[in-house]
Amino acid sequence: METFNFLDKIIGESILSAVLSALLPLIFLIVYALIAILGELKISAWIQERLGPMRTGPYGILQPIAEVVKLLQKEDIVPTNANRLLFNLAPFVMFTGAFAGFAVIPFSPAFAPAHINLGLYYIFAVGAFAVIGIVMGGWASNNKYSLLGAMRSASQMISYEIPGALVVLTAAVLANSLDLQEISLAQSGPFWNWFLFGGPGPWTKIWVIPFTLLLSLIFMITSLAETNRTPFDIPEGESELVGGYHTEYSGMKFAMFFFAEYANMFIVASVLTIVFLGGWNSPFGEFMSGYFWGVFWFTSKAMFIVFLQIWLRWTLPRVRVDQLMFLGWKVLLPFALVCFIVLSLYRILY
Amino acid sequence: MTTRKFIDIDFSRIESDRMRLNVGPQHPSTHGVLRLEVELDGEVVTDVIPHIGYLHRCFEKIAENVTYPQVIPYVDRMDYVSSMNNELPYVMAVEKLMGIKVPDKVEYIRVIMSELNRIANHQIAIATFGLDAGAFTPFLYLFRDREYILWIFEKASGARLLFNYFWIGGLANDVYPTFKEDVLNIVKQVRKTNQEIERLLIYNKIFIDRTANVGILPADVAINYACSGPVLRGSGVQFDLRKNEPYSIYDRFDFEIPVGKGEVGTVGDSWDRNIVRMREIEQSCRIIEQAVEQMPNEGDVQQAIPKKVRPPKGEIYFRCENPKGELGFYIISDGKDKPYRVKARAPSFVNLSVLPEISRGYLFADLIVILGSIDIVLGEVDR
Amino acid sequence: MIDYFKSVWAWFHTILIGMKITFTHLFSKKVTIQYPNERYPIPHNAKNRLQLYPDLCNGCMQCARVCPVQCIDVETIRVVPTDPDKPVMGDGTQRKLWVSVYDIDFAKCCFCGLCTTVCPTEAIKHTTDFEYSSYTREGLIYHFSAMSSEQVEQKKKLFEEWSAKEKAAKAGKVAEPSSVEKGEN
Amino acid sequence: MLVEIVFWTFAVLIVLSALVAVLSKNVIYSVFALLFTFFGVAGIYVLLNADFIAITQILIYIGGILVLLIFGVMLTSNITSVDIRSGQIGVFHTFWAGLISLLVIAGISYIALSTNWATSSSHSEQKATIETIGNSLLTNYLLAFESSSVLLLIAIIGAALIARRK
Repeated sequence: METFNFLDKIIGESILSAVLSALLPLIFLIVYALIAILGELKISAWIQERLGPMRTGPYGILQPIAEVVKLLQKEDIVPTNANRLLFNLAPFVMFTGAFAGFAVIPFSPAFAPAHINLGLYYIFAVGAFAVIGIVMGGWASNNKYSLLGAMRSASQMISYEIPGALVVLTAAVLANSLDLQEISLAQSGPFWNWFLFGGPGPWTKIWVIPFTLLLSLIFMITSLAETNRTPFDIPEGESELVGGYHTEYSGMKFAMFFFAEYANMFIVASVLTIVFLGGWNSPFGEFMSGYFWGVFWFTSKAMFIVFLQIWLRWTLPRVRVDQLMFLGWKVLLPFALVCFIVLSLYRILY
Repeated sequence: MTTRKFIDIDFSRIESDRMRLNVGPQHPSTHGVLRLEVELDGEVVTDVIPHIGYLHRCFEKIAENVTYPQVIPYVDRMDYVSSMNNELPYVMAVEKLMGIKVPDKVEYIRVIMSELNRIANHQIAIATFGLDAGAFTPFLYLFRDREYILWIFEKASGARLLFNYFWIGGLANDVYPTFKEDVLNIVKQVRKTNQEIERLLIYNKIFIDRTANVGILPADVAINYACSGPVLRGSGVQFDLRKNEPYSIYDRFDFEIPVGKGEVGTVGDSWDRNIVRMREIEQSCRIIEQAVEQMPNEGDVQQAIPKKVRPPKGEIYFRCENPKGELGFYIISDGKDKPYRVKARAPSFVNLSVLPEISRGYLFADLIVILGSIDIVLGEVDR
Repeated sequence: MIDYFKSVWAWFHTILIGMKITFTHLFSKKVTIQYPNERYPIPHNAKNRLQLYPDLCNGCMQCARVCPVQCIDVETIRVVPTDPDKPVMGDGTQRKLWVSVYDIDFAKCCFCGLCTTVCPTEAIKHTTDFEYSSYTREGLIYHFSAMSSEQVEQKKKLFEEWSAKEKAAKAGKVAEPSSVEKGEN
Repeated sequence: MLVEIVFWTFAVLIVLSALVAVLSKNVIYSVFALLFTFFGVAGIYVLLNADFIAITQILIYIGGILVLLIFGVMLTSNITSVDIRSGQIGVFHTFWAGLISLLVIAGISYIALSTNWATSSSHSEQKATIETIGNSLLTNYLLAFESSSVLLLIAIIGAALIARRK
């Protein structure tokens, strides 16, 4: 299947198509975030035998809109002793980082906002903005809880980038590329061609399947840690740090942190989708595949991962800082290294 | 006595500022309006100073100015999650002072109600403990069950939380006709949820890692600090007033005293204190089942209620095993219809005093878990 | 080493168990309800807002005395023999006291139910109504007395006249007429 | 045209934020100004078709070094009130500082002007820079690559040793 940007096809390569390419993910992000917020509310409610929001719209489906409207009209409070400039800047840095990740995500063979050949590496790099945003907000709030949360968050995200990077490296070795479109293309065909199941190859590849499964699990865990989701939500651990780095934020700035969190969730979910679940490929080979179906498969796979994240959040307690570090450095890293070596060997052998 | 150092580094060697952090009085996990002044070295707790009194309502002074029956509503408000248990030692103390013998049926209803309330209290304790560790869902499962128990209380006494149900010499009113079936159904439901919570939360590896080997309270320290209830039993001390000093009709039932054995960590850690509560729920279920079986259907619950509560001159200390520990009332009567002095020995208050001792050297996140494992209610701490 | 693998396995395994449990709950019956539209039944003996039936109240003040928080405020006026109304209570007996003021401050009330048990005529009862929040503290003070202010004035006047008369009669009977008349006490 | 606009935007961003970083009296502002400097430099790298370097710039400098700096600054108490300017600046100091700065600038300018830059005539898409880089790192520049990794390894071991020492 050929990859291209359908906007370039329609209106030609121009500033307009570039702007539209940047705008489409933004619209997608907002719609997705609203759906994800509703999902979070409803799934948490159902897991806990509650009904969840039921008032706004039928079965409460308009609740996220109501929440955003509420946040929009709330008073924008800046604590007196906060560093005003950095306090106001932090949510934007955070959101910029989250949104920048969307630039390379291939939603379909016919659309990736920016098709660059280092997509996977790029997503990892812009993740750094989230760290800066959190640290900035945490420090500028002039609140000890925020500071503690920011420090925890920074150490957590930096530590978990390492096993995450190893997983991505392995994926790059498997696909022989860092280009997200090419990684997706490499897994075309039915679902047993996905890297989750060892990637395309003869049936003798069966012995690498445990390693690829393990690898995807490791990436799932690291992605949870990098997006500060339970069980790794210690930066905002409610019972300890009240709200962590966003304790002092309210109104729209809080909403931006919130949106950034959900955007990050989607980014890691889509990386997982692209690297292990075949990206926009249909699980049934040629059946239901194509440029348009690509969007469907991609979003539904990514949303399934988001669902997994939400499901885990409402199941598990929170780990402690030192256990998080233990898990990252002493469990995930060795396992990821073993998988990396085994899969590199596999790559050389076949 | 040594407290475990979190990391093997001599912190005094490194020149660094300690951070003073105010936890509470408004904080998600201080279980009320407790204020903890925490001294942190990085994230390691070096000192904790609990500041109490934000919920002080002068219970003891008020008790001197109201008549004996009027104290009961105030007693309810001490430990507001186990009001039935609070009423029991007070009314039994006054009864003893006056030499009243209550009918059997009253005793059985009192035991059933107390044990149901013990279950409700432990459910809250486990639920909020899980919440402190970050698990939200078990919290709601346990609260759902607690709600069913509260329905029984509401049907029997008319109130959900602050009952004024045990009166001196009897009960406010008899239980409703389907009481026994309801109670047995609840017991069934509680057992079911208990199993689920054990699988979902208690034996979850993350939860074990968070709570085991955290906040270790050795038995001698627990005894020196006069801890009682699950906090004491979690340290492996088999002491339960229901068994060691049977009051009411507890000597008629067959039950065990669960103690902390250090199943997944050290004896006396937070996990042990919690598991003691889990096991106590099971034992309470057993007591309730036996009590329901033995409870007489006939009998007037109000026949022994005195017209005028005017105990003779004298004093009494009476203690009961509350869900949170030993709740004792020391009453001095000068022969009038109002007590001369009522002193409450509140288990939460005593247990809280051990917090600084067992939380030094742990991480800040552990401090929250330790506080949750002690299971305090600020209404009782401050009174 | 074995411990390490065991704990890694335990992490994985117990998390899966938890996920299984929460997943089954995802489809279980929900226990919460849409509150103002649906309600759980409240037992008839529930101790919620108090309600006074003024025609049953004989003004004995026992409820005010037994209340641990002094939230009941009762004032009474004696019914004089010359009263033209010849008041009768709900149970048919002759009324001895007019209940001119019967206020309950629900901001103070602790819902212990003591007032309902001491009431000899069962004039005060708990209702199942628990939704009576108010924007002001004054809004939580309920005035249960059935008498209008004019009525109260009239009864007071009657009582004063009557008591003055009585006093005069008494004074005249016992000794010389006193020089100063006490106004009120 | 578009490329020029982007270039000048990034150039202005770099220079302004670098000035803030140097001249600001508040260390925190200096550190956070570096964020924009690094970001701008990454942008310039993108314009030079050096996409791998650009992303590495973001990953290493923003995600690593800047976070480290922020950590250091944040964990030091009362950092905002510290006056980081040196005390007396006399003629002597100014002279030597100016001389050294001028020499450095002259040296850099000389190197920049005299180097035979390999310029690409068009801004066309250069495919897979990472392949080229990887190949040259493991062939032509293997010794430099390996020795720098050994250096990093030594640094890691040293750091671990210092951290673990009682």
